[in-house]
Amino acid sequence: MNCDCPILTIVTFLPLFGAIFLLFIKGEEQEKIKRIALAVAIIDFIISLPLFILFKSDTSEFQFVQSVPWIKEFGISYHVGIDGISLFLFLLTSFLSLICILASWNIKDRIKEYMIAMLVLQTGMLGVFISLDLFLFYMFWELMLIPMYLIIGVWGGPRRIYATIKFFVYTMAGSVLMLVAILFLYFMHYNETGEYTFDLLKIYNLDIPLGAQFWLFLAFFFAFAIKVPMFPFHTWLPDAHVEAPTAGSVILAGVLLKMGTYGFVRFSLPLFPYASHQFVPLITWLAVAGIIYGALVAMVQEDLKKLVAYSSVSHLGFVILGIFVFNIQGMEGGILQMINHGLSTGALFLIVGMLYERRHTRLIADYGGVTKKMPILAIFFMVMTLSSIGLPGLNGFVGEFLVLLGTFKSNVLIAVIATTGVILSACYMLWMFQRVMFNKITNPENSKLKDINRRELALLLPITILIFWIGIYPKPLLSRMDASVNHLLTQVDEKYKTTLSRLGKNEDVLLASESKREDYKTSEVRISESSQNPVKRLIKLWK
Amino acid sequence: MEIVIPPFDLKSISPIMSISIAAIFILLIDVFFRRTFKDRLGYISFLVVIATGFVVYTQIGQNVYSFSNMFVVDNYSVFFNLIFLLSTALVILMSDNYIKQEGVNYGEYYTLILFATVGMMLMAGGADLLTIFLGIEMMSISLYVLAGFTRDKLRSNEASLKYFLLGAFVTGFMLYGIAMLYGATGTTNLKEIATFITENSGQLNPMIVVGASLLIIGFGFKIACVPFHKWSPDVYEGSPTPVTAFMSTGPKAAGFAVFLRVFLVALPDLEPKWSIILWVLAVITMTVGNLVAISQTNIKRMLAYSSIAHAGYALVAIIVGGEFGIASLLFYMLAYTFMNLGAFAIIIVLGKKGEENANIEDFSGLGYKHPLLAIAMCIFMFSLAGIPPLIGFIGKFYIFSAAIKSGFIVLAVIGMINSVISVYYYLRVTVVIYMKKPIREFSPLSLSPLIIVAIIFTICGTVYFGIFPSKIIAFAQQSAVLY
Amino acid sequence: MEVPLTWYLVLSGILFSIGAVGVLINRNALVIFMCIELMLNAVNLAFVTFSRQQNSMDGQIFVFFIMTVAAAEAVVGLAIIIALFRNKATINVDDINIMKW
Amino acid sequence: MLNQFGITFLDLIGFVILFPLAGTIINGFLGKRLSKSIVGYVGCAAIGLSFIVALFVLLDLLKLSPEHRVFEKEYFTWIGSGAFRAIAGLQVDPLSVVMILVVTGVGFLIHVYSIGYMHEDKSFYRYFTYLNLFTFSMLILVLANNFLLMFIGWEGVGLCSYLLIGFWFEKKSASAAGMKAFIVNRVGDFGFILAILLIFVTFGTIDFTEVFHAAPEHLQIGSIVAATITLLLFVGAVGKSAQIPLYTWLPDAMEGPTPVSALIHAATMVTAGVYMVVRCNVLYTLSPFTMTVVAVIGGATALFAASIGLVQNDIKRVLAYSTVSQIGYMFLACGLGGFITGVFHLVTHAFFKALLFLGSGSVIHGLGGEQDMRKMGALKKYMPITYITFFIGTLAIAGIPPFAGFFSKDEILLEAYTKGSLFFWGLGAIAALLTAFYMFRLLFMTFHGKSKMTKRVEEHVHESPNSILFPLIVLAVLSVLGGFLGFPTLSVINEFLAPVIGAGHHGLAHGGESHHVSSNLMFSMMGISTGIAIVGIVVAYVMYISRPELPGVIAKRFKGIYNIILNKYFVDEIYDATFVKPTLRASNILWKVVDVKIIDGFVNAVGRLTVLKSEVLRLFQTGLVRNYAFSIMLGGIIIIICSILFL
Amino acid sequence: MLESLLFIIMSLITIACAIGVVFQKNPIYSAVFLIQTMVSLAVLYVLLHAQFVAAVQVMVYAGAIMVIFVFVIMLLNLNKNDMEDGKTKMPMQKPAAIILGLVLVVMIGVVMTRTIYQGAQGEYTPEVMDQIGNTQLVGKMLFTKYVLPFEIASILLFAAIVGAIILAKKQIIKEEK
Repeated sequence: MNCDCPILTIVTFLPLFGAIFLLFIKGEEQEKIKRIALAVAIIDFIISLPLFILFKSDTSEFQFVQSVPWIKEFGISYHVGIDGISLFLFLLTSFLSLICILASWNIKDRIKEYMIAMLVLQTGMLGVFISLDLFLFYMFWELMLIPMYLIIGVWGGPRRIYATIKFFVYTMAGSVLMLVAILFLYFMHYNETGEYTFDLLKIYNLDIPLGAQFWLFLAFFFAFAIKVPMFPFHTWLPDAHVEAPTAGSVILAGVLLKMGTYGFVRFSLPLFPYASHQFVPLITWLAVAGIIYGALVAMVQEDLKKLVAYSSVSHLGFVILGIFVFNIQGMEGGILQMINHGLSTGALFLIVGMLYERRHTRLIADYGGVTKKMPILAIFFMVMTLSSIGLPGLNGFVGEFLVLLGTFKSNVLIAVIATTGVILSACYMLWMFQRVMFNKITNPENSKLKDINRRELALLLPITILIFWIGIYPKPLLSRMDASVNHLLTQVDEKYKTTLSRLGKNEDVLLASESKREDYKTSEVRISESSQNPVKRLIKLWK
Repeated sequence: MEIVIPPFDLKSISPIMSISIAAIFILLIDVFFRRTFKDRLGYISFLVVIATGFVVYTQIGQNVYSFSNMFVVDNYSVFFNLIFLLSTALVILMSDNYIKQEGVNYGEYYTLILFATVGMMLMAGGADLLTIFLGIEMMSISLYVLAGFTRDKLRSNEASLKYFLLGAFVTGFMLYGIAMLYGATGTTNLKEIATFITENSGQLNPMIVVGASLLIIGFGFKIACVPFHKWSPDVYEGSPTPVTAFMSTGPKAAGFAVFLRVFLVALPDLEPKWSIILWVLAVITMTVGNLVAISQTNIKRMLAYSSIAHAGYALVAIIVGGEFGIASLLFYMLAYTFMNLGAFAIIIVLGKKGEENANIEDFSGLGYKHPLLAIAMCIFMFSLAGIPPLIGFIGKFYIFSAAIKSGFIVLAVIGMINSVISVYYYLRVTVVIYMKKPIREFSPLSLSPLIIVAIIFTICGTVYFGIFPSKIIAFAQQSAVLY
Repeated sequence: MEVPLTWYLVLSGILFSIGAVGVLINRNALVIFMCIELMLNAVNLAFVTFSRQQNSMDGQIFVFFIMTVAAAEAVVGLAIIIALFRNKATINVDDINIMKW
Repeated sequence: MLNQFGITFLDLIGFVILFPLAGTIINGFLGKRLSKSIVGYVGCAAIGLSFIVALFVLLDLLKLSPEHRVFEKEYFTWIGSGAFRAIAGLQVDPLSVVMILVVTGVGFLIHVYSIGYMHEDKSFYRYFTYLNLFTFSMLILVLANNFLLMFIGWEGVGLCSYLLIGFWFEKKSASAAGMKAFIVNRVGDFGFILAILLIFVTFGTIDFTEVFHAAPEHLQIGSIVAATITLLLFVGAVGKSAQIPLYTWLPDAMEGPTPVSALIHAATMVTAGVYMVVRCNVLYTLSPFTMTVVAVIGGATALFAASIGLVQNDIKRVLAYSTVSQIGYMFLACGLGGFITGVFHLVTHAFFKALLFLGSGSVIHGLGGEQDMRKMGALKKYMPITYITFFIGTLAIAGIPPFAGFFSKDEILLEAYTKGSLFFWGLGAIAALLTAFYMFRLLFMTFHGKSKMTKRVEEHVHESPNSILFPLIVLAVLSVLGGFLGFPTLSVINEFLAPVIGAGHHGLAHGGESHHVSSNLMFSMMGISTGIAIVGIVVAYVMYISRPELPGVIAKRFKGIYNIILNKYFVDEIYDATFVKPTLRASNILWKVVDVKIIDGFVNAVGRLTVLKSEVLRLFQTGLVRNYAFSIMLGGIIIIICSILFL
Repeated sequence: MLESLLFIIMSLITIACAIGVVFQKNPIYSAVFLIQTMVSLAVLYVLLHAQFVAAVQVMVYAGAIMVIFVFVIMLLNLNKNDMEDGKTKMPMQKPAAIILGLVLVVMIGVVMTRTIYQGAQGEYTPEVMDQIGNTQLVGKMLFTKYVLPFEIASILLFAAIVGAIILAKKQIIKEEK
């Protein structure tokens, strides 16, 4: 906040400048291009790290804010900032982008264009997470479609064109309605205050009539639900994943899908609290359906990437569930799960990519016994698999558990059904792992496999470290989220309650955020006390 | 009978005059100094257009009626004039190469383009149905000829004939409409028509209504809105590519200029009627345009349908009306000029003599062979599809925000859905460019410096004004008042 | 002044319609063009009638300009037809459809 | 209680888990480059050191007065979100100390054993990594101070079990068994997670101390919440401890290396369920209904598994079913309120079952991997030490005094009789009979009678190396002596564990009061159970030593029943048909029909329809001028008509 | 009375000739009918006191423009049969067009008869016109109020001529090869 240096802007636009710089380099100098792109990504990542350290976890205000008028005529400003919700997604993005560029080292075909697309994509994604202006947000939201579209379409698999067009049109179809809704909000704000502005923070204060809330929510919902993708809108995902090159899949799973869930948190909930509450049954059921459905369908996939893609549907069901239970655990779990999914699924795609590079097939049936030849990969693969199925001690569990906890508090039945997802995820992931990595090598092709090289190790190792870190000590993340999530929920709650009281409904609302912040602090104090004198405390407790 | 000759406010028509004179001079130069200036005519006309642009620029804020209220100069017309001149200038830049290559490097070409520009300027500045009519005819006749300019080509002939026959046919309807308005109100002056209608608003005058409807046919034809659009795909396909580029931008903008001025200045009292008609027209226009564009294989034809669809979007601005609507129309027209001309410029560059690169499939593998051109083409396609941060997006955004502001939410939603459909076929071009293997050799490009300038300029416009549209928006807002 | 001016207008309407129908049903480009001229004539009649009705000259002046334009169009139109004929040796508009769909 | 360093060993409890972790890390990262002996030393040392620390911890704990024998060490907040917090902390109390001693103690022996047993294996270091990791997880499980941390251990051991079962991953059956184990365990975990959620929602905390403290005040006895929580927890326990209906994974788990079976699938991990039930005894006592369920399932499993064990021919499978059965006993005890008895049996079982497994491992090792008992026999002379230790183990499990199993099993039967009813006693008694029978059947088939080994095997048969024999001997000693921990009159373990039961201070606890039973009853029960065991042994002797043709005759006569039992009551097949197959079929339908045809079909249909519309609409563009003119005129007239008539 | 009679006769001729234009197979006959239509219209213009327009109608339209038409017809040497070969591609076009035309007639007729001009009357009554002279008035208007359109018309004609020349030139001259 007090940082004068516009660190967000630098991090966001540095890749873009990198891309522009790359334009002037001859396409033949592949090595140089790769190095430069990598350097840009590394620098970008390093610059983004201070955010984590400088971030103040005791405030729900947006930090590192920068606000410059952009298109004054429309009241559009370049307003960026992050809070505890977007911080990690932002960092995740810069991290995964770096990984992806490194993962694309073996691309031979038009590397220059590829790297440019990657870097532009990075700017787009980073921009989405920091935008505090609806217009800006929409702009980045659409901007990142193009490079992604190209990455899938140019460097993808055999059915890439179908997949990429489907991806693009589907996503676009969702987001145009959002644009209408954004415009509606804009004019609504004008009608109420006489000020033309797209500033999210100002529009937050808007009191939207209930009927309008319904439609607006729906408009945003489609955009985000398609992006997530939620259960019945998910069919673009397997196609896109299967056809995308490795890095494309990683980015797609790791970051792009988070845009939808992030959108729900950042926009849908605080803007339309009443409608959000009204839609809870529908959305939670869809989410649960997604969890189970994704898992079941993943189980019978024959293609590795498809399997992971469907598992994404399942995992993101958890995220959505967490967001729409309106309590702090659910929301924090949801956000954490976004990051977890980004890491573990991203890594899974990396691994699938590594296998694919060696064997040029993604069919599970073509593998078997790979562990024998690639023991190091097997370890990483195992870790990612376990993280994906939510093994305690790894990151997946923390998020999943918090989501389930939050869900359980608000709807036991749904929580119970969602928990079955835990069983199913073990089924499909382990089964897949078994078929790919275990058993005897039956396919002679597999006996020629080489274990991962140093570059690939460098891809997987940091992710693994993060996976363990989040699994074992997620507090740095959770504590940074806490204030923002709390603030968000309180905001939603208050608005919802006023709406209800205006409607004359005095029904007892299940309070979402029970001002947990104090609780949390006291618990910290308690720990420090207790560790000093545990016995005394125990005696006190016993009496 | 004493004759009082009114003062001639030549200043107000100075742009028109300069262009007309230049046109005639170019013809003369071509006749007398062909040897020396044969290859320079493009430069000369370009410079004239630029110079005229400055003249027009000085007219900002003048707001005068001149020549017995036949003609008006206001910011609205200035803005449109600038669009016309922009489009003319770019088309001139793009033509140079083309007409030489096709062996039709005549001074008449530039003359006619300039005359068409004169016609458009008359349309934008016409304050009387007569002036407007003459402007339309001036423009149309020039375009009929231009469409058939490569006259040894059957396609060109056919385009020309179709355009001509249908244009003349529609002119009949439009004139009948003007006649009816005249018969009902006793005047052809826009302001006076409005005054008359306002004063006698107690009665529903069917003649005015029918007259207005007939005008919709006439103007609708010029802007190619469904169901008066059918000429445009054929004509766009058959005409010489620079002419197609020209037709899809300047004259179309002129059509909108007239459309909006006539309906907002002369017939505001009938708004409840025509806005519903236009609502329906807008919806079917964008839908049909976008839908049919999907199945096109010829890129010029595809762009023709896309241009129909864009006309549908722009119609929304007219329906919305008001300052916001007008400003959005102005902006949209400018945006469209940039991106569409850019796209055509690329098509021209890739054209070979005799066979223009007309099929979308011919672009296969362009990304491998000519990466910069490919990027440029993609930028234009994405801009046309309305994807940020390009100018097409801002334009669409502007129009639909105007629509939403005035409560046309359904219209906006339909428009948005349409723009999704449109994404599909614009994407196909990029798909072909980047994701298909080349099916043929690209001939070595003969890039004339002029067309490079044109491409660079359109790209810069498309991108820069997409990211920083502030200035233009301000200008459009300031120009959004019909004097 | 026994002939009501409306009759003239009705006549112009009839002429206009005949012209329009003529455009739709003829296949000869020249005849189509003639029918268009017929339509313009109908418009002229209407203008003159209105002019008479309102005791103003504006309508007649308009007719003057319409004639000018008609002349210009005629010149261009015939030139186009000739150019086409040179290439294709027909002016049957039904045969002129290499560009469609 | 302070030593010269100013800290108690209680404070050093962390080292108990740190050593195995360190072992894991060292072996995991460097193992490939280290020599096998170093790997083995590191692995054993890690556990050994843990064991030593655990011993000191025990001593320190004993210094405290019984009601203060609870010590918590909190390290950091693991998950903190709103009011929810899970603290990474360790809890030392008599129960956990008993458990860590068993885990590290038995674990150490098995590690030592493994050095010999696994020596030929290429992935030696991997094996020790897993084993150390397992110990680490198991220690977390038993030392955790809250449910969620316990769950980490819980899943951690599950993971290691998975990895170790599938250790020879190239064997399809092994990797499949590992997966089966994991997934079935997950089914149990499903219950566990829900239980944790419900506990948090009910009590606002998941800390053991706080929950158990609050439970009696919050919940009525027999309240639905208590029943639900305990039932859900029990689902978890059922999964982990391989009880009906989730026991099927355990026999398959025998695909793993034998020491693994000994450590994980006999001595420690599978008893985690029992540990958990005992740990939550406060909650369980609040729900009599659950207690009954626990008892019934325990008893039923004991009998059921024992009956399967009767006819199995794979030496390890027999032991596996016996394990299932024995754990059933423990649950039976717990369900009847005899938590301490359950723990007691857990401990003794750990000794003798580890012994038995290791013994069988020794046999298998000696026979070069043969596991089918029908191809053994007369090993007595080839492997005398193995035979003796195995015989001790068999006596222990059969419940012959004074071996360990006798005391604990007898106590359970006593418990069943006094607290429960004749029904439960009956279950236990029959199971005991069967146990004695099948164990001696195993013994006889393996070590006695005629050799049925193939020639090739026979030439290679040899006594195992010392690293294998040493643990056998130690465990044999423990199997002999272990029972005296719970010797009816001077029951050390009862006294030691008493504070844990019922959270020590409220009146609901009624664990470990076998003292109240009249000694008359006690001794008659002892007699009866000894009698039962002897009957079993005699029958086995008759059938397999004196009249070896008898089993075949019986099998023929009761062919139907025999087949059913031989095929384990077709439970696997039933599960396959009722759960696995339908799920897969449903998934296939979901994928191929719902996903591809319906949902995606709809999406594509929208696209295709648009293109179709496009194709149809473009046909209106005929290329004919007159058509165009017509459409212009038609459009114009429609507009005019509309504008006049309708607007 | 005479006037009405004249009107009726002339209008009938006009309509008949117009129909003749449309339905004649031979373009040359169509042209002749068109000339006749225009001449009869000129008579009607005179009846409407628009002598100048009537004169221009005869001279420019019937004379000049139609002469070009005939000229072109001759030039292209079209005969009847050119248009007869081959079936029409649009069998429904003709009846539909006639129906549409009828609708149009009815519509325009209704509108024209229902609407009476109610605005202010201009100063140029037939009497005034007869007094000043129709042609003078036209001239005056052209150079005062309509000076701009007049000038534009000149450019328009210029453009048209340029266009016609470029299109109708015999061949594209291969540029100085």
